[in-house]
Amino acid sequence: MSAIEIKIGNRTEPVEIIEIKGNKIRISLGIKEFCLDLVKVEDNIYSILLEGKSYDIEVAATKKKNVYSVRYINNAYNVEIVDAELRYYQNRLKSAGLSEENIISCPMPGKVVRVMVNEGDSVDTGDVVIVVSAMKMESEYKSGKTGKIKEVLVGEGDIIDANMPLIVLE
Amino acid sequence: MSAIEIKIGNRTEPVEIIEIKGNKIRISLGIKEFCLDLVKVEDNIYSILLEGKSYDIEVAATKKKNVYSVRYINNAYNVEIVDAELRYYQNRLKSAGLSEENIISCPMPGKVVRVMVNEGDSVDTGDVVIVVSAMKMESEYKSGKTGKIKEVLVGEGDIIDANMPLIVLE
Amino acid sequence: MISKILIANRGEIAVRIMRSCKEMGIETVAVFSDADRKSLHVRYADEAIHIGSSPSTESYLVKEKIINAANSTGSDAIHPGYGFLSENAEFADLVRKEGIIFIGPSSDSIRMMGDKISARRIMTKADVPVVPGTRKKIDDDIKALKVIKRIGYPVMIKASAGGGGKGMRLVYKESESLDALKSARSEAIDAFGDDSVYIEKYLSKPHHIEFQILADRHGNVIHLYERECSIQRRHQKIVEETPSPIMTPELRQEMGEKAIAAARSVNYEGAGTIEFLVDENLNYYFLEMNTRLQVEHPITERVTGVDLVKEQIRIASGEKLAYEQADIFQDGHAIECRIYAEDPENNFMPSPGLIRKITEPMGFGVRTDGYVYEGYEIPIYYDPMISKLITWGRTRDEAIIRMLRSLEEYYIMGIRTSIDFLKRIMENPEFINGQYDTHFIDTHKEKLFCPSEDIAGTEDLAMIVAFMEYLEDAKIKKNGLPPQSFSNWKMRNRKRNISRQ
Amino acid sequence: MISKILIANRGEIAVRIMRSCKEMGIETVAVFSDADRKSLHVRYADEAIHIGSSPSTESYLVKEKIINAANSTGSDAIHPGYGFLSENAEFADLVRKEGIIFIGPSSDSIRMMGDKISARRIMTKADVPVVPGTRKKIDDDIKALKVIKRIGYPVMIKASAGGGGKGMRLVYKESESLDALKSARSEAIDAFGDDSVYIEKYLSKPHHIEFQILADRHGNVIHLYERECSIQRRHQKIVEETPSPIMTPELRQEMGEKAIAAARSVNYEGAGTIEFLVDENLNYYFLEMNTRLQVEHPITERVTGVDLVKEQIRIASGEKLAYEQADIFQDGHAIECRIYAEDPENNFMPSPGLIRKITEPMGFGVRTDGYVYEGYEIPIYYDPMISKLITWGRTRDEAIIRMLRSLEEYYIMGIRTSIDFLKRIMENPEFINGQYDTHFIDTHKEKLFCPSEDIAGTEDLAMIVAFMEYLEDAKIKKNGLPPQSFSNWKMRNRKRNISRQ
Repeated sequence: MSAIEIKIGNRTEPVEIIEIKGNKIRISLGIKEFCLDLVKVEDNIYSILLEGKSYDIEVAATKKKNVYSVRYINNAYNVEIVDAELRYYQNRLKSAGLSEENIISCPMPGKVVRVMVNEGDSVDTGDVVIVVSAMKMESEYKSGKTGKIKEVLVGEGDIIDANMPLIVLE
Repeated sequence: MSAIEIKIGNRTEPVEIIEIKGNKIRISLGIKEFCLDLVKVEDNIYSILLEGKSYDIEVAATKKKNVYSVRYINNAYNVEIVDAELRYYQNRLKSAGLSEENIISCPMPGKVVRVMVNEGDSVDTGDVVIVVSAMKMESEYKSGKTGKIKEVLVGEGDIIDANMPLIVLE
Repeated sequence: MISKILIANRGEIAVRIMRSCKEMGIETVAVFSDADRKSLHVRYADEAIHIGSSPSTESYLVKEKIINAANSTGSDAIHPGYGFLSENAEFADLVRKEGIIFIGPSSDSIRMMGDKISARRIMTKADVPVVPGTRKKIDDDIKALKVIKRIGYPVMIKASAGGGGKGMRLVYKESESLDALKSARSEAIDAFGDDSVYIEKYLSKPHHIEFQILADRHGNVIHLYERECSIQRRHQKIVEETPSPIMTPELRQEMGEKAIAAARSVNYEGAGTIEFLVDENLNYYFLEMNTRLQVEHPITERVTGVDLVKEQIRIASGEKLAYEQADIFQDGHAIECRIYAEDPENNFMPSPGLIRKITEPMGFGVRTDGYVYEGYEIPIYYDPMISKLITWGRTRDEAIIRMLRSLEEYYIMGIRTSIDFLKRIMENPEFINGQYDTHFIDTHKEKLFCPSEDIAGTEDLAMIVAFMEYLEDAKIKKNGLPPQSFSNWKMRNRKRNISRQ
Repeated sequence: MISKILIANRGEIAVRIMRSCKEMGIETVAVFSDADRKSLHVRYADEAIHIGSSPSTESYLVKEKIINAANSTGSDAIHPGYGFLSENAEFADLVRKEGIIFIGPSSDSIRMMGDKISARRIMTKADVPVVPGTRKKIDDDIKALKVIKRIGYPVMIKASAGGGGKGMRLVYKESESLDALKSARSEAIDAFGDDSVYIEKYLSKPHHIEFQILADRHGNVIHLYERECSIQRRHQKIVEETPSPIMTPELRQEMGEKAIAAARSVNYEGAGTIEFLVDENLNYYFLEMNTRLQVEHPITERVTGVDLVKEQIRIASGEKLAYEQADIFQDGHAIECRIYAEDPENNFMPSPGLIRKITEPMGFGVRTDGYVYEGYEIPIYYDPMISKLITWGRTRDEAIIRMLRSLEEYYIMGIRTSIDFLKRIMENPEFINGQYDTHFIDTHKEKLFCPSEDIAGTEDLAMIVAFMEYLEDAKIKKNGLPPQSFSNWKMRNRKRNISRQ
């Protein structure tokens, strides 16, 4: 049974709650231990008092499993919670050839203007595969690797959600 | 199987949805029929277009079963939805002697300052039975009928919620 | 220069002070009671210190706890806001004894102005008119009756140590005098442990008009014009405006000068307010001085452009005033409405509770200073004021109509508020004409307390909306099982579809 | 007087116009596309009419649909806002042919100012300086090269029918001239079906400074001073301020007079803006006239106190201007920041989507004009601007620091916004010193596009908060079954309790 880990960029830390008493929380993160007064004041906003300092921190789930977007004033983070389920899920995706680098998606909602490839086409790293427009601006999305197009999931004129898989590479 | 009725004050009207197509709703209320473009725009806020006019209407559940508080600009209403379940519930309360006029409560949260009666005391209509304070102001609550105190549910110094039963008459 | 300020207050005013601190690059420390862990002032501050349980007598009013919090956080100044310890001379002394800057006047100024009889004496000396009456405490009833006769009816008998309407009696004719005197005394001794009273001319249609002043410790005193605060409920202001609709340029200049004289007479330092009563004939009388920031200070900020909290901090740092009297103009007209969590139709009963939704008004000429947010539960322990709405217009008419528009945009769900009541004030013809005195609410109570007329058809829509919400609730509760009327509709529709085929 | 206005626009500007209508007692009609049923302008209006599917070419840009909506609702006037049909002369004509008031200038004025070459000609005649260059369309390449030589390098070749940067070429030396000319022409014919170009002196460090004017149909024209709009990304303004930090009283008066002359020369009526380019030596040149309300109009409103939308409506009603030039002063300093739904670090890619949470800044000197609310989903079809934040200060420094404070209070969750980017502009030393031109964003891109430094320790707290949210999500999803780490904690605690007993 592996513990839960928290990941920001390349930093990964095991986390464990040591004690909870009302708002007061003792928690270990890597080798550090924190004693916090932590309370959820609004949906998506936590107020933390740590050694007297007051922090108002926003957090929201993203469309990616176990990934939270966290912001404090000017600092924004994507935080991933790595638990047993996520490890299993990521392994499964990998073994199905569906690891993230094989999927081309767009971080914003929009409308598909042009699909530049067909299933079976070969593409090189940097080839533009799809053009999406939103708010009167077009953006091009490129292949992150050299390979073959396995599946094209959208057509021209389709309205797409943010982070929706659009094109799958082999 | 009795139909659902809507009640504001002394007015009661049967209601029935005739048709729903997306936002467009045909609904009958008493002898009238309405054709509305209705959409929930926020938690607790509906936007209605009726014959071109735009209405932004707030609604919130209250602590009373099936009673909603509705507001449109300067007009506020308490609307009760009378369905089979509510009828059954009200009948049961009545047969248990717990109809509303037997319960003394306070519409706001606060702190009990003084309880003026004990169980078994006789009270007349208008007798002050309990004093509650909130925000540095004290309010007196009176008996709405002549009768005997059946139960005192709170004590001095207690923090109470809005509309919580405080004293029950026989 | 001050680098860290502890704000010895909560809610709206604490947040408002912190905003100015932030703009000056000064760190802020909040204090909070048990009930206030989630209050916006705790969230907004750089630091926050817990100082006790919820009743203010165990937290915000405990001088030592606040001073300890200031010391433990290395704060070099304390801003008391309004209310709580803001006019407590002993607190000011204690703070300064610790080597901490008290952002406010000297304790001597607070004391001199805090006692009504001493304040009257000082004002008379400074040639500031006071309401005709005695200056000294009167113990002898016969003497009192003589004084009453000399002043002329109607008169007001007031407890020397008084406040909040206790130990006050209004007397219209001689036959009532002695009884009134005795009952005022007995109430006063019960309430304040002191039965001395003083007697004043009673003004039948008074205006409450006050002048904002700023004074530095280098002898410079300026005023920032008047605020008309005659719209009051239970002796509490609810609407204020500047300029006053009854003011003339001559009177403004004269009263401004008297306000400066009043401040000088107690060697005042900081921001303060001289309150006057003004009668129908524009005679004005000193009422009292508030030796602190006022709730209604934003209307002065709006027409003069001066950030009063910043000035308080600069003055407390020992700086000279950056403005001379000639630099200060009144530009346009500003009105403030105080939004209370209360039920005006129900004798202004407080209405604390959970804020389900709040939408604040926006646009040109609109300012809101509040502290509640969606999901916040207003505690039962403190003042019911949740925000202040300030509008500005080039003219008074524009400020009023903008206020009305803003009040209509203001949505607060979950509690009762004074918003609708304030709308009715803004729509009142005598308010619109600027013809009102401190009796306004009483005089117009029939119109002000009766709910507005139904907008045609809204009752039907209210029924429908409640029904739709009920259907949605039912869907959620019953895990998708539609309630009766809904299934009727489905069945009917199905039948139609069948017959159409 | 106008009693009902249809607003032929959406979002922020539609709501802003309705606010003024409401204050004037004028009824409002919104129009909306499929994507905009939930948009605030539909909710805020008295009436709302559906006019087509989501793309603006099928709704907001279809003249007939808008005119039909006005007729069917009995609207006596149409306000076009900015963008969409606001500068479409044909639309103005069609509206007026229907007997409906078009709130804007005559179609002739729109046409004269809409064509750049005709505008230059008219300005020259009116003695308003234009950027040195040709006035006529040039077809002959040899002639063009002569003109270029005469003006002197660098020069800009521009398509006569152009816009949006298409058909534009900057030329620094003679050897590049002919190629640039040919490619500008070919781009122009592709984009606009017209290959004629004109040639202008290129200003290397230009300021974009514009003057707001108001003109009635009785021959009265006033200006409401300048706006400095040099902070631009992709030729779009993102920060504007007034007064301009480079302006002198003499230049202001001179340019104001030229702006009035420009408006007079096309018999202008309504609110309009004369845009100038100003070089390092304070030479100024007419750039173009916007014959409509500008996005950045609120900063002018704040320093002059004039509600520009109300004036537009009064002028369109045939009223005389209520102000003379001498009534208009600049009081203090105002700045506007445009809040876009976009990702500045990612080439300003648009970021439509669901607003999970929004907290708008409040307090003294702060105005927000927006239209999004919690639960609203910004459509993909329209402009990414979601709100405008305007701050005022007695001084420029105060306005800047107040803007910074307000941007820090501004929380928008669910989408990416330009808020952090705008903060970095407000903190940039050259912006603070007022030393910037239209190249500001490019010049400072290293600093502006690099995310702010970590506040010490926040990464740890971010990890913890994400973990707490994860635990809560897990609790909700699994119906109370706590996830692993949580149960570990419980077990550990249980053990401790046991050992303590």
